[in-house]
Amino acid sequence: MSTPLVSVRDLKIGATTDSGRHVEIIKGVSFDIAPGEIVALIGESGSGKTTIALSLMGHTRTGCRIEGGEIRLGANTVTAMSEGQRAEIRGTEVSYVPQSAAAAFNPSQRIMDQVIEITAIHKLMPRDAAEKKAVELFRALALPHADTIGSRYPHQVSGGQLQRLSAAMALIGDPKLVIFDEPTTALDVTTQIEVLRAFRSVMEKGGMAGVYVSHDLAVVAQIADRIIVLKGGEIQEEGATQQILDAPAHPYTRELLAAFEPVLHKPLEFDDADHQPPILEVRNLSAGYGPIRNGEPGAKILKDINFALERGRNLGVIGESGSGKSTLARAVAGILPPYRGEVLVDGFQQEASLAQRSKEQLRHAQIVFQLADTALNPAQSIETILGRPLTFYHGMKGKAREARVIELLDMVRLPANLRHRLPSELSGGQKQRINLARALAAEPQLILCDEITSALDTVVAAAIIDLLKELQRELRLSYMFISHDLSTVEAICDDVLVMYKGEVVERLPAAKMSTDATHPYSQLLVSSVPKLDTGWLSGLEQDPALLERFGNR
Amino acid sequence: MTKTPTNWTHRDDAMVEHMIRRGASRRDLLKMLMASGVGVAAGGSLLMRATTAVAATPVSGGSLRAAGWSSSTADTLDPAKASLSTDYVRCCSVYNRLTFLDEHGEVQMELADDIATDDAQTWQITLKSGVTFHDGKTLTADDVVYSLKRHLDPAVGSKVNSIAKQMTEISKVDDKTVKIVLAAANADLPTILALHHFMIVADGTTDFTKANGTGAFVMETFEPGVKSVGVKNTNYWKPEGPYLDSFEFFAISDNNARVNALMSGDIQLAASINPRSMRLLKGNSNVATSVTTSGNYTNLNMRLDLNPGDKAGFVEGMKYLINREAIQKSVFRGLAEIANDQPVSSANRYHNPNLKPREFDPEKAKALFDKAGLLGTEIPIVASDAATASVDMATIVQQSGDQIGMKFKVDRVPSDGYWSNYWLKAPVHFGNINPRPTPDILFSLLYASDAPWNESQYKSPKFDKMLVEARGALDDAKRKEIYWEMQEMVANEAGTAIPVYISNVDALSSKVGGLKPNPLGGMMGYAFAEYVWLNA
Amino acid sequence: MTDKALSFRLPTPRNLGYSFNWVGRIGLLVILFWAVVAIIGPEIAPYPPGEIVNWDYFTPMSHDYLLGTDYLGRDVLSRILMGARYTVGIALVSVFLACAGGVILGMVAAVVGGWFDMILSRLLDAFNGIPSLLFGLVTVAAVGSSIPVLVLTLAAIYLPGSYRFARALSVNVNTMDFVTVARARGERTPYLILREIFPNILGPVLADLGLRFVFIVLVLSGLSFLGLGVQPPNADWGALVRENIEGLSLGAPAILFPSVAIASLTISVNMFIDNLPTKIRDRS
Amino acid sequence: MLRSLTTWMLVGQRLAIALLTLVIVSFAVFFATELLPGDVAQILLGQAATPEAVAGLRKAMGLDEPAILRFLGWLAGLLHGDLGTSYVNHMAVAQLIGDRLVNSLKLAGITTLVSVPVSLVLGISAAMWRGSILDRVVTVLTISVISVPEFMVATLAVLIFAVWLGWLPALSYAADTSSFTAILKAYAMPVITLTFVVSAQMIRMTRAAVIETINTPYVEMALLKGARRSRMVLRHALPNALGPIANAIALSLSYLVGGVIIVETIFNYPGVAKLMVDAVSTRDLPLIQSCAMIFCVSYLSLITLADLIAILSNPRLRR
Repeated sequence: MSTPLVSVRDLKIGATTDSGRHVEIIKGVSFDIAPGEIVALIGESGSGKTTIALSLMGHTRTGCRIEGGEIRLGANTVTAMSEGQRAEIRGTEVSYVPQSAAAAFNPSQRIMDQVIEITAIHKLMPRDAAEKKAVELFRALALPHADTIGSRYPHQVSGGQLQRLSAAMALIGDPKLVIFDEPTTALDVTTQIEVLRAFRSVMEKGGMAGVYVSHDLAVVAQIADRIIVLKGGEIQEEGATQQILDAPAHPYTRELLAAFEPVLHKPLEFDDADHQPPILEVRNLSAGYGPIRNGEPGAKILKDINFALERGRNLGVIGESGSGKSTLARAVAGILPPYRGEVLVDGFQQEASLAQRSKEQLRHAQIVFQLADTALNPAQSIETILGRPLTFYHGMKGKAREARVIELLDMVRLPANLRHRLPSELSGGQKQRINLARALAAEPQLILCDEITSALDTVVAAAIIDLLKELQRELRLSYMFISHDLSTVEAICDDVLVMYKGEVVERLPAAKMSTDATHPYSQLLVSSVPKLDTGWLSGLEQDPALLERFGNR
Repeated sequence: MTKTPTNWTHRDDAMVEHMIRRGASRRDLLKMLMASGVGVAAGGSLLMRATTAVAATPVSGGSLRAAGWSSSTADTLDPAKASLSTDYVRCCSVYNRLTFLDEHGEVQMELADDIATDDAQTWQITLKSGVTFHDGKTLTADDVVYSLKRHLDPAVGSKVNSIAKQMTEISKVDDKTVKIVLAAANADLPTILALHHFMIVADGTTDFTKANGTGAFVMETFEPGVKSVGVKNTNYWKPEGPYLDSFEFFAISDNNARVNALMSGDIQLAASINPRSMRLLKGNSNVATSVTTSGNYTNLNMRLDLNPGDKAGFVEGMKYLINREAIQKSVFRGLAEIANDQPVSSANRYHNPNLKPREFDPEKAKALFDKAGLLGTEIPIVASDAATASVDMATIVQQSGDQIGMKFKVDRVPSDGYWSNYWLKAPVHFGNINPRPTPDILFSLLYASDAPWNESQYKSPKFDKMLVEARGALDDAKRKEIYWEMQEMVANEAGTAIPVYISNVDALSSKVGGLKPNPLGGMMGYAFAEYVWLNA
Repeated sequence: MTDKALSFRLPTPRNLGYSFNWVGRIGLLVILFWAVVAIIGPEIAPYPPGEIVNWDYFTPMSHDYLLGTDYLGRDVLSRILMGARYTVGIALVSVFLACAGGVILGMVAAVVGGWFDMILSRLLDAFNGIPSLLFGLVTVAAVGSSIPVLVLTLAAIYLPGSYRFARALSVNVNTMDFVTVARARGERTPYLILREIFPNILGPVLADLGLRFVFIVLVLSGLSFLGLGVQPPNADWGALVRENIEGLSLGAPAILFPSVAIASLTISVNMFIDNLPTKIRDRS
Repeated sequence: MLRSLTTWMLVGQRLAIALLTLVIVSFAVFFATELLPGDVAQILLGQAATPEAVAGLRKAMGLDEPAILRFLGWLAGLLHGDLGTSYVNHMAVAQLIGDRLVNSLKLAGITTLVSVPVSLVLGISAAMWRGSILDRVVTVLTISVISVPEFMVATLAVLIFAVWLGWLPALSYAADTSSFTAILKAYAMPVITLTFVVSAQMIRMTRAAVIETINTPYVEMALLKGARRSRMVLRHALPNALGPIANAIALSLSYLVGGVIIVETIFNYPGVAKLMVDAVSTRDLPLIQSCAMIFCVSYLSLITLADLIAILSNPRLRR
């Protein structure tokens, strides 16, 4: 075994809270990376995987400090270097591919200037040589119009393209080590495949070593040679990819793998379900944004949507970003009044805009948003957040209200003492449970879930799905579940609507989705979901005509 | 005053001595010392050092920059409309009057060669010959008639319309003589014609954006509210023409800025500076001050026809309550003369010296207020910065009132529109009167029953009769006797309390020579431009 | 009884659950000092504020006049103690009125939006166009001058500025999902403003309030100079500085101490607001 | 860059709003002036304002027709560029305002050239080294500078530089403006005083805006590309903070035209602010309206300019 490119010995990273208490985030981690080897760091959010990856570049986020241990990268001992020296190696020895490329690109600078910035900072080569090299990288990363894309601004290109551009940005300085920080979590399934393929081919050609940080085992399986499983800042298990997939030793690893087994959904039978009107019915619904001119908004998003959702059953809505699935949820809730068509809840016609709907009508349908960070008021305590709907709809006050809040917390499997905390003190999963509890406080009949699990880790997402099912059984709820992740939809929904560019292209029972989807776009979606075997990506053939028509290159 | 202030400090002695070195007339000084109660023995030594005044020979050439204290877009070159010091300075430099008053208040001839009358009612004025306007036209009687008659036309909006009204007939006898007939005999006509508003303009002039006068300077630039520049009039009819080549006049309203501009050499003359700034100037060798006691005063008016003025004893009580010494010393730093509640100041020949000012007696005042039933009631006093130092004076009255249980509320109102909204109207308010050359003008303007500016609504038929009698009297001794008695009547009966006559202090660079005090006001009666010169 | 007192721990910020750095503490101390002076000031003043105690003016600090005398020979210390009540009182009330009015209108404009927002913004922009001198004069002429009028005038002059600032903040918060959820629940504008938006813009609004307080303290003397508000012999600190300006060239204490008083008050207010006590949440 | 329709429409809308505001201000100023007691005739005659003299003068000046008609007449005149004639000295208002406006703009211009760079440098460096000694010094300095009354700063400046040291002339306008250095010396003190007054707010806002953009992911990305602190702030943080900074600068500079009455009086600098004070004290309606219009136009144009800068600096809005 030649000397390892990177060796981390007993790394300790700590932080002091505002109350002066010292907290240890990374508790003594040691591992090596051989030249040209790709190592994956797997674990839930809060497990310290990103912190370790960043520490390889000598960078710690505000409040944290490297407190012990040693990091060696090639000939440099990063932990012993000054900030100036560390700046020297960033981009030339080691470079970083950010999690959300859309946020990591400076909105007011052209893409080319940012991609070749490393060569400018470290004066590696003159500008025109750098630009030529960048265009070659763009071609290698299968980016469309490789030689003109550089002159555009970040907001003028899609999320997937930006992610590949960030890879080009990282590789321009020919680093020895490239750090991928969950680059595909924010992408749609189809785009994710193109990005993974591009990364793998470029890494193989360049012979560089890599650190791939992720919480998605299936994605990591396609690209990493070795996997390190992390939890609470400590390594749980380490081993070759195939060995971890086939024979996980540590119970936590097994739990991660279990979250991937598709859980088939058994529709619930309610005795009096048939003679009641559908909980939600939508007839030729059309909606859009922008000023209304002669009856039609500037940007028309939804075109003539029709469907019905029986009481007690769950309807999944699946589609990629830009398919209009979130707009559908907002149109049904009345947040974005549709300019044509009707929405009926439990048989009653709903007014277009929520301002005209009665309190009772509004109570029946509650909406839960994806990003818990912006969905919970940071300045209010959990008790106020959950208490408000109780007072608003049911006029509950004082002791009764507090008791009901504790009940709600228990319903979503959260400890009662959590009610005094602020949203910022909770984890992603806990925040999403509070989101749900707030919806339940209104005792609705229908809950519109707008991608509530896509921002969560697989394990936490799975727990939320189980919770939804239990609540459905106890409270006879029905869900309209919007997501871009097929496996989640299959785990909870009875029927599925497939949406593409504002139209419903297909409706079929969720169970039959992966087997006999008829519409080509549905088939493309099904085939793009990564499987838990290392050979899946290389063995995947997708009809190029389909890719051309539907994949947003 | 619980504790009568004792320390008339050494600083103020030095200031008085400083004043002497600058040529304050001997008579002013004596009065100043008498009024402020400083023993004669102590005063003696001060006088000795005064005599070494520097011999002064005029030098011609150079350009002088002077700053007044207020100017606005309402500045004008029309003598009839002149209302501020800036207007007077400009008019004096560009126009001439028939007569003018010298430093001792005596009437001297200017454009007029001779003014004759036998009954003080019809007057014969003969003009000097060889006098030309700036545009070359020679001065004739038509110009004089036009200049005097325009004051009667309301469209002109003349400030001396009420005085000019007494000239019932103004006619041209021949090219060199003008006849003026008055409504009633008035021996002071020559002095009246020395007022700035009676400058002589060319016949038929209506556009006053430019100035065409006979004066010592030609107005080169005139920007209202900004500055005016006068250039030497080469063919000036007076034998001894102006010494300066040119002069520039503008206003710096902030007193401190004006003093600093002088000390840094940007300007050579700073008009009417605040007495408190004297201490700054003393330390600076190349700066001097010129003090003139010209009879300007700020007075407390109590309308006799309104509450509380109409209560018997209130006015007299207030006259006892005013601490004249405190006003003289702390408000004006000694640069004022204690007055005896009547308008004719010591600078005037007819001043009545044996009318003693009321001494400060809070107990007597308290008894009077008690009798008037006003003890403890809140009495508002209206004051504003428009009337010089009125706010400080009001505060002093308020303090004295506190000692004896009188509640005075000082209402400080904006100087904007003060003269039209509060002056003459509020029951108790402050006014400010500019110096007038003759008692006749003062009494007819301020205290006659039909006077336009009767501040306290003082109505006394006996007073009116004496006023007319004095006006016509040619025998000076008789006139003086009547004016003395009228002064006593005003002091005892009128509702106007005049605590001090304010001395006007001009500061100038020591390079400036020839500036002499003048009863018509500061800056040598605003006519400095013609008479001063710049030493090397 | 005594042991209970012994065990009584000083209510330091730490054990009250707040972290409060020393800069903020100094600021708070100075503010409290001036607040106490504002309340008891006139009573402990050695001389009545208006009384002329000395013929000489701008005298240096001496035994019986601790901070010397002013331009009329009055005791500077008593006038500063008297002035505290006016400066601290009037400025605080006006700044709260201006900011309360501005923030509420700003939030309503951001939430209601549409024509209401457009018209209100244009009106207040127009109001900013009128010079404050003209506005002061008109107020004195129309309503006469008294302390309440002075407070309302100051509040009116500074309301448009705080409106513009609060509206910009509220517009950002208004786009957040938690406001949309509250709207979807059927909440009306008052609830949205008070409970959802206001807590999130409180920080920056307080910082703006600190800055506006400084401007108000200075403009206060300008308006009194116009005759609007504090009548002689009383005066706020700004008026003390303005009337003793001649003392500047003599380095007289009569002008230095009021300026020091103003500076200490305005700096401490801003130091306190920039370092407000924050609840210890024990999170890194 | 501005070729797309939406940006032009945006600019057009802005101008329409500005015009509407101008009209509102004009009417507001008119009613305010009507509320003031006394009129031109009374003020001009001052102490000599006897009833018949006032009536005579008022008729002569044509002031007896109702005020609202005179105002509408003035407004109509404004449409074709005639600012009317001043009641007080019968000179054309345009001529009266003319050179004084040039003076005001010259002073405002020079002050802007001095204060904006100074504020930006201090604001950005305070943000760059946040929490350091420099940051604390700048923060305390800005607060203490703005808490010193303006007239004291001006008087102090004159005392130190003109009287004691004698380097600079006390009066800026009256000084000779022959050589360039003379002009510099003449403008030095008013510009220093105004910079003191104006830059405090700009520094605070710049610092806050830059701090906000420093905490963004793309700035951290620059750090991870090996960029040093200065490059990180100047090339990445600052361009995105231009919007709020431009706004703060616009608000501070709008003060420079209308609010500098104190500096104009102390340095005897004939600008538009002093002209407005004269106009109000003499109830000279056409002059008041014209000055109010100038203040409003400058205020609105600065704000609109700031908005445009905010739009141009952000490619997403520029389209």
